[in-house]
Amino acid sequence: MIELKGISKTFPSQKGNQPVKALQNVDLHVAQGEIFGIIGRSGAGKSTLLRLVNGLETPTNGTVRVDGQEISQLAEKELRYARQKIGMIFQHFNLLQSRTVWKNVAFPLEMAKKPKETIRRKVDALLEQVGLSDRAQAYPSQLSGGQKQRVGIARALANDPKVLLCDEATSALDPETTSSILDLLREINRETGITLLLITHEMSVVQAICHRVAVMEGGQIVERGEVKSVFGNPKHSVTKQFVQQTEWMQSSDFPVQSTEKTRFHCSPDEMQDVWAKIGPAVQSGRVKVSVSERELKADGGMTFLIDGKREDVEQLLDSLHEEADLEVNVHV
Amino acid sequence: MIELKGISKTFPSQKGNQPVKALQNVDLHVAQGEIFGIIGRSGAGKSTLLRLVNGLETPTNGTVRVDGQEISQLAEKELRYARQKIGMIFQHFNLLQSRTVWKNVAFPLEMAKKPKETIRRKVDALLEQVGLSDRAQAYPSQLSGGQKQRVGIARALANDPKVLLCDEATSALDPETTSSILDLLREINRETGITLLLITHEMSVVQAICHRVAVMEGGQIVERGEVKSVFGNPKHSVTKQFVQQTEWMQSSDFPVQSTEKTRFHCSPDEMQDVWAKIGPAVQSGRVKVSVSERELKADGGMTFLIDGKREDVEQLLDSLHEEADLEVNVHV
Amino acid sequence: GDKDEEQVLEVGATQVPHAEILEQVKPELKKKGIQLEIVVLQDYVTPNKAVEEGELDANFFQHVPWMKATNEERGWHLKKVTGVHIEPMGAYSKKIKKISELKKGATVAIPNATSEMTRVLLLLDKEGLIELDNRKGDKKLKNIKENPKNLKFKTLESAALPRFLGEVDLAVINTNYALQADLNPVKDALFIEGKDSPYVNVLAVKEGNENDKRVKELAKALHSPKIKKFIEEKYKGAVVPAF
Amino acid sequence: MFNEIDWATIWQATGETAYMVGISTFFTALFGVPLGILLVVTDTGQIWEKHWVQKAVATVVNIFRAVPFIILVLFLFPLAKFLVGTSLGPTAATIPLIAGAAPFYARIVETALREVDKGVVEAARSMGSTRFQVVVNVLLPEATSALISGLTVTCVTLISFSAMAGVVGGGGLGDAAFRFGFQSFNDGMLVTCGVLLVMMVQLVQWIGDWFSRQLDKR
Amino acid sequence: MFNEIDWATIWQATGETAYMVGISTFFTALFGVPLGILLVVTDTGQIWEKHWVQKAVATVVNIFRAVPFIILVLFLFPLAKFLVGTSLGPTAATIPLIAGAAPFYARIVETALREVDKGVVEAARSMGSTRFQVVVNVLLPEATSALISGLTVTCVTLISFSAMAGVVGGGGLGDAAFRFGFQSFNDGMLVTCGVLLVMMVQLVQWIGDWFSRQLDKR
Ligand SMILES: Nc1ncnc2c1ncn2[C@@H]1O[C@H](COP(=O)(O)OP(=O)(O)OP(=O)(O)O)[C@@H](O)[C@H]1O
Ligand SMILES: Nc1ncnc2c1ncn2[C@@H]1O[C@H](COP(=O)(O)OP(=O)(O)OP(=O)(O)O)[C@@H](O)[C@H]1O
Ligand SMILES: [Mg+2]
Ligand SMILES: [Mg+2]
Repeated sequence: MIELKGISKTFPSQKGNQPVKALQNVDLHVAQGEIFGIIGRSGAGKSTLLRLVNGLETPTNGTVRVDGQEISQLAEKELRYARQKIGMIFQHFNLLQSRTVWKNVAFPLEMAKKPKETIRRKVDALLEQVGLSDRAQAYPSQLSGGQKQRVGIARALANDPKVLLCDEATSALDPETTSSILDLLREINRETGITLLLITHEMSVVQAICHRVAVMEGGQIVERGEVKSVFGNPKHSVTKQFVQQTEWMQSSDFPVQSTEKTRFHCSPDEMQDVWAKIGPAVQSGRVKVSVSERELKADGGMTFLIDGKREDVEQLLDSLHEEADLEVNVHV
Repeated sequence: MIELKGISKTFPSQKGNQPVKALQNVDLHVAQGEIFGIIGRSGAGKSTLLRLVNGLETPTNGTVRVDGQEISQLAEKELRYARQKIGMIFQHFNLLQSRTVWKNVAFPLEMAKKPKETIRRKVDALLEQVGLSDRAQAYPSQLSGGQKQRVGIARALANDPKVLLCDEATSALDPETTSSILDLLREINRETGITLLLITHEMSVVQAICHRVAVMEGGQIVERGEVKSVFGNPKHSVTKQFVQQTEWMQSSDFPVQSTEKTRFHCSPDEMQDVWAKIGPAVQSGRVKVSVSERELKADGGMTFLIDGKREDVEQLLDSLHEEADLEVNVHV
Repeated sequence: GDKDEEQVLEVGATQVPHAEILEQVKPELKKKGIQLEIVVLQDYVTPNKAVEEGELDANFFQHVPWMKATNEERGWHLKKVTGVHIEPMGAYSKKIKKISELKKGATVAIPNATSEMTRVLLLLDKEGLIELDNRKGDKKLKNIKENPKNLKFKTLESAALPRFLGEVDLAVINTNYALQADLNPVKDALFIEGKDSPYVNVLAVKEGNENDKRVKELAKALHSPKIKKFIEEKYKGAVVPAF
Repeated sequence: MFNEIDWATIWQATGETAYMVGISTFFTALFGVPLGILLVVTDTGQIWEKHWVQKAVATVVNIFRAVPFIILVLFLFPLAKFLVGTSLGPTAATIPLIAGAAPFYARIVETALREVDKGVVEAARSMGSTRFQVVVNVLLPEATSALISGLTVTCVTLISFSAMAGVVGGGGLGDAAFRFGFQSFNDGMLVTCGVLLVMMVQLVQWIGDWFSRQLDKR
Repeated sequence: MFNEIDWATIWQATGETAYMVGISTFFTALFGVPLGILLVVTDTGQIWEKHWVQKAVATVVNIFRAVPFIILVLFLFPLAKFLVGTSLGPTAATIPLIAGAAPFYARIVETALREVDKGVVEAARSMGSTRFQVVVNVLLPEATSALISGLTVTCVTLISFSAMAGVVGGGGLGDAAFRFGFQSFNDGMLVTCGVLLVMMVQLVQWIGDWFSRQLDKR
């Protein structure tokens, strides 16, 4: 869906400044329906890379293809149609100050000349989804930072894009809103097969939603691959530092590719029995068990999550239930 | 140091909008030298609360005191001096577009009429600390999002403030830069006894740096206290959701108030023996044990962290060492 | 013409004294079934252009030399119907009482309108203050051959001349402006154009319209004793009837 | 002195000024806005980079602004005849007034549009808006507040410009102040016309400020 | 026809225009900027809310903008005498030019300053800047680009305004074009003066645009 080949981008020098080599010989391929994450330090060139995809920047060298079309070669009109299919969430929101929240979200639909009724329905639904229905008539200057970002998200989704570019779409949001937005994106991805290219510095976001991830440093992609393999076995020093600093985090609300999920708690005196069951199950590789709260509870016990195929999970749960005094609370 | 009493803030209604009750009867006391975190959903009133502290907003009701002075009662001149001692990092950076990075950081020093040489030294040092020495002569429009935020941070610190207000100071930053900024803030806090009031939605930041935390919802503080007690035992539903969604995260790089810290790994067959030791130790309350990686390793085993007074930790470690086949890797 | 049907006659004029004089003949023409519309204009080109192009039926603001020059330069076809009055130009001063008191290097203010330049220079030449290279054709400041008193000339907007009288040693001022500034041309002028001046203000029309009945009525009305009396009483010698 | 005030003349002059300024403000906006838009969008790095259009428009605008008003009046005489059927009177006076004020307002529009946040224009472009849509739905609405206060400045300038409408018999308060007040040494007329002019300016300013404030959403 | 061009007159007129416009642009900026600042900072919700100052300044500005230029000239001649020692000639003409243009530029300054991001002003206030520092170190630098392009507009307006300097014998190109060109039916003079005026405007515009672009850091 997105294909960057041999991309370089240099910002020319300006009075008192060296020219900035923001990107150097970057190749990137994102498949249709994929959720692709880009991480990297501040100034690594992430935003610049993203902006090339919808032609907001033109590469100094190399070609950018989206959906088979070479973006930099498109005529004005084709570029416009191409762009209507590429949504973008900006790092700095870029909302129209003169329009209300509602009208901001309606903007791309109006531009695409959608019928009034369609616009009304779509906008109302989107505002509902991002939790801003009650602020629909407010102007951007009256919104908090996170509210602005949510408007930007709703706006980017309005036109049912095939590709969505997200520049730190959730970095101004609290965890709860973040998780609801990620749920929304994942759902749209599943339902419509939208391709997502997202920049973030929150490992948890990558972890929660991305299929693949690329790590950027100094204008280059220094590491890339499946999220688990990159984070599980970081090679480049930048990735290592990232992984080390942001602990591997996996909560019940961010299922990766799990099919079923179950949570149970056991106290220390049950622990020995439980361990006898889950130790071998984990070693067999059929289920994954993780700890849902990191700190041991005051009773010395722990809450675990089981993740895996339905039958495997059920089998383990059944074997745990055999222990008479084991409390198992199942949340699907 | 900071004392809010019975604060309410209502933004008057505007055409087509209801009036917004951004804050309702909020009390807050932050002690000198304390690092105080505020968390809450988007639109909860966090930014508004922060802006009251340096008088950018005036409360509809209630009093704001900083360093014993009632901010809303101060004469122009006193307010100015008071403000020079209150640094602020803005959610939207608010950099001067017409000044270079260097001149932006120099701004508060120039305003306070510091000698040229002092300014030069101070600014160079700060840019070094936030890692922007090489972009010193760039203009804000030529910076990436994270770079802008770092300029804002350097600027807020330039005047050696006694109180620092941070509105999502690290939310646009990658984990590595975040951690270096947090280190910097912690260091300054330790060295100069600066009081920090910071808004964030990253639990890891609160965890890493804050002494106390307040949780806001709908313009009110719904929960507050020591970070550990609030997060360890969340009472309000918002806090619970936050804690649940952002799992309790504690890495070796973010020591909270621990005195000693030790990490050890045990395989499933050692687990029963280990549990027999740590279960009672946790119940006794003398040490805290937490899990350093959430997911069980392929061998079905786990890595644990022990936290507590040196003698208690050592005692537990000794008892664990008694088991011949137990590998204990100690990182202090 | 039909007595019942009112005929409109549009005449362009400058405010003082032309429009004021025209105002006096309105009732007279009304009786003849002619409604006189006075269009007050402020510069010296527009009224002629408007008459040439048929926007106006006639105008009343200029003297014959100006009309001739305009016709020559633009190829227009304005024609004098009749002369009405002369506005003699005079020299005034607040610093001296007699022209002989004028010092060497004195400043003399004169109107900046090119239409008045020749007239002013001829007047100064006649009074012996300067000598022109010859006395025919249009004159500009550079046509001054001799300037024995080494006079310095300042060109100002005609209407502004009286206001700046105190600033200069001598000012040559159109009588209408002098009058408005409470100067008495008869008493206060150090010298003034004689009645022999060619600068009679005329009622003018486009060639071929001079026999228009309405214009003829207007010309007749302007030459009435009533108007003569009006001019003499109102302008007290500053504007002199030329009929 | 004040008893010499000719109220009939004054009211007529007030009407003439209101008429001329009203009409010419309307047309000034009508021509000035597109010209200003052209000046911006055709410039380097803007959404419709076309150097020759930029140069052409800039030159025309500069020519009209360079020519003194009085010459403009006399040159546009035939145009007035053609457009409004007469070359004399208040209606004809609006032609040079518009010709003088539209290029001026175009420059103000240009400045206002250049102030619009580039990020917002980028966002609109990235959503596949046409250039026309960017102008109509982004540039103009985002700059409305500045456009209105610029129009206020222009309208006030037109009020004082219209004093020169006397050249073509347009009349108006400024002309009346000059002719019946100043030239005729009638201070009563002068002061009355002056006060009315100031009141008119004040009124325009109030209305302009009010709209500008209403439309400023920042 | 073109051989009748009186070059000596033209060069003198060019010099007079340059002189008058140069001086009056300088002083227009000198008075216009503080007035514009006052108009902004004393307004509701601004850093030095003082309603009576706002009203007073706004009224003075409006009065000067309401009075037609020609009347301004004649009213200000005592002032010219007092300030520059003469009430005639180009130097004297600068006084009414400044009086006419400064309030006009003040309004443009006002518009430009109101466009400055409120967040940045807030940031400066929160760092304990004095109001004066906010004006000098934030408002003006952040608005420089708009201030310069506004000054360009004003300067061009002054060029065409200066045509009326003939009232007090100021002369200049506009006056020459009218008197020696238009009134004297000398098309050569008219066109030459016209071309020089347009060139002057173009020059001012180029310089202004160049500075404005240099100073725009967004
Ligand atoms: N100037 C204003 N006018 C009207 N409403 C406002 C204004 N400023 C803020 N609000 C409203 O007040 C409420 C609190 O805003 P605030 O900026 O304090 O939220 P916040 O907790 O900082 O959120 P975020 O995490 O998204 O930044 C929001 O509902 C917001 O829309
Ligand atoms: N218009 C510009 N002119 C000059 N340099 C620029 C410009 N835009 C970006 N840069 C520089 O290019 C580099 C890459 O910028 P980019 O915005 O892509 O970084 P980023 O990875 O998105 O960082 P962040 O996480 O902080 O947003 C930075 O060093 C930045 O300063
Ligand atoms: Mg970025
Ligand atoms: Mg906020």
